[in-house]
Amino acid sequence: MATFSLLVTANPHSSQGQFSAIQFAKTLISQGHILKRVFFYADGVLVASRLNCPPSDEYNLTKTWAKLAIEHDFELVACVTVAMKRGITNAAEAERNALTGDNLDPAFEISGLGQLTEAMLESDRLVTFG
Amino acid sequence: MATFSLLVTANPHSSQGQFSAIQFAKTLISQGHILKRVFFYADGVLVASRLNCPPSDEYNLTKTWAKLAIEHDFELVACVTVAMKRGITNAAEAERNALTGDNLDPAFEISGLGQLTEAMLESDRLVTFG
Amino acid sequence: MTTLYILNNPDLFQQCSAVLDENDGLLLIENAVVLAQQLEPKTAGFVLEEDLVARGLDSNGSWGNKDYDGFVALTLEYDKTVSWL
Amino acid sequence: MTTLYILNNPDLFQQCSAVLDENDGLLLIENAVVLAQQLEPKTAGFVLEEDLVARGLDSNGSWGNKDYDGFVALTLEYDKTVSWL
Amino acid sequence: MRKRLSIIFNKAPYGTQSGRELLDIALMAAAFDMDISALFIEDGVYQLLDNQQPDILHMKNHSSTFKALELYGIETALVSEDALIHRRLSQSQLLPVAQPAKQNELQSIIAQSDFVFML
Amino acid sequence: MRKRLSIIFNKAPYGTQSGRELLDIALMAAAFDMDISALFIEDGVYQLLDNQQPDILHMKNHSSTFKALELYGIETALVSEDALIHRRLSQSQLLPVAQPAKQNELQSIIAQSDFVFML
Repeated sequence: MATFSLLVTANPHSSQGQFSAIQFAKTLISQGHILKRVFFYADGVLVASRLNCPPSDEYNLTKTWAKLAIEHDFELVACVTVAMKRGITNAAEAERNALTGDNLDPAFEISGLGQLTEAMLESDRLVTFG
Repeated sequence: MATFSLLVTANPHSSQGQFSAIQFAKTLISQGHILKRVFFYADGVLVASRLNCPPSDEYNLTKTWAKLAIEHDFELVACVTVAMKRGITNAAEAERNALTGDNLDPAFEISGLGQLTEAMLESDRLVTFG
Repeated sequence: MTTLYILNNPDLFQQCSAVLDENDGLLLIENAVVLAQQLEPKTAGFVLEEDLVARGLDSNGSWGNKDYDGFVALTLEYDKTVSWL
Repeated sequence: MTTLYILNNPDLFQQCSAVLDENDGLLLIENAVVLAQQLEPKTAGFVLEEDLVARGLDSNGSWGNKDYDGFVALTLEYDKTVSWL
Repeated sequence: MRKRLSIIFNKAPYGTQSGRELLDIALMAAAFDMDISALFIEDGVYQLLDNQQPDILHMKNHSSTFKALELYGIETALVSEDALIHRRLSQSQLLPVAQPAKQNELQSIIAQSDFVFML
Repeated sequence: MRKRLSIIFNKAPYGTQSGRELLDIALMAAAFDMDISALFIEDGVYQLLDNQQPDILHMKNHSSTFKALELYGIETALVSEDALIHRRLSQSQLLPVAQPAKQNELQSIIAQSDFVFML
């Protein structure tokens, strides 16, 4: 039994990487391994918006990550610097930056790059999906 | 004197295309040409979020488009289908889709792909920045 | 240490191949699976079966087919993974 | 009709070159400006000066330097533009 | 005179959304009665493979729309012979919606177009 | 034992944000006292060109951070000799922060790393 963390940098709207990451996450969990944390960086953070609204007959990546994380107790962390730049913000950061509104899905948290480094040090494997 | 429209599909956060499109727009206007419409499609629509918050010493593409469009009276139109999928929504679309919040910058409007076709037919040149 | 390279962009195959050591493996995923019909692997070469099936493709037989269960197992057989972007 | 191809991705140079007719032009912008140091144009070839300067680069002289004023003018000299993505 | 539009598919499906989002542009322009050509070159020929099953990865299958191109009023659909040969693909593996074309035919269509889109 | 991390730069600057966002990962990992190598290969060697002026296009210049790599605790910075030759670039055109390295030296660094990032 191994502990995994994932680094997801793939754009959820124009590439396949987030689909691949979810499939990989489901599979490792089904094999009895542990998923500690999924860290979203670069365009990967775009999946953390609760306003993402694909057509109703299509897969909702944001809700799929949220459901999976709650069921299997792992963390969904978006890097704060790249998230703010990309218009992904929680209420606290919105207020600090005088933005009118927020859009972070409640299953995700915003934090620093240190959470990636920690995931590297505390997991047996880190796999990147870009 | 010619009439231009631009099609902008470039991701504003991870590529240079929107910087190039703005520079091109400024230049054609300074030469006395007319800019009719900038149509945002694919990842290009991400620039239409008023929550985009780059570090304060960096160029804010959303505000730059907004200022330019107001000064020179051209339209900023984001394609509705790809915008909703990407979490870019105005209040009306948010309500229709039961989303909790909206983020469209007031200088932009959301409309259909027909606005691209119309721009093609009513401009002397359409230049794409992807 | 041995490395499993994971390639998803067919345009970067030459770049990625240039750094492969003889004990390293290469797994083709996403749009890079099209290469499994066109090329031979230089070292241990694998292709993600679900991504082939999604596109209506088969491997040419010289790449080892791995499903997602095999993908997870591969990441543990090698000492680390490098996603070539 | 004549076409001005606009290329911003150096990895797609071969693809784009394969469709160029002799009366067409090719303008290198963004990261594709690095090609202006390495290659010769097949037909009329241009490179965007601001993108060279931004990267600390020069053209090798066989590509015509165009600033943004020249870029806008080029799009009017050719019958249409194709951004090769 | 009707304006001519070419849409160039040069990427395999699903790894990027470009195929699907280009297709939407083609369908919209067809509704405006433009004269539209769909050109499949390089890895774009994989867009036409028969028997795609992206649903196993929860992705939407857009290949059925290619079967309906003519229905939507898109009468010209060409696939690069060179691209097929280079990829060891035969016409029989593809949806029967595009005619094989040589490089100079493809170039000629592009040359005659008023607008050309890629993504 | 200190964990070893390699960051591989393989794209020219400004056309994508990858150089800058990779650099941020390197700086953060250095603060955690990892043993970090920055490797410049393929078009990534252009990241090191002297005299970059992206500010003329309103883009942020991140090349000054490369000058401070050592200061941040990143002691190994290698640039591919093959990549320079292929691009007709000489070491003198680059910021004096990276040592030229042969392909097998670069491969050896990657092989010895616990983690490798690209973007």
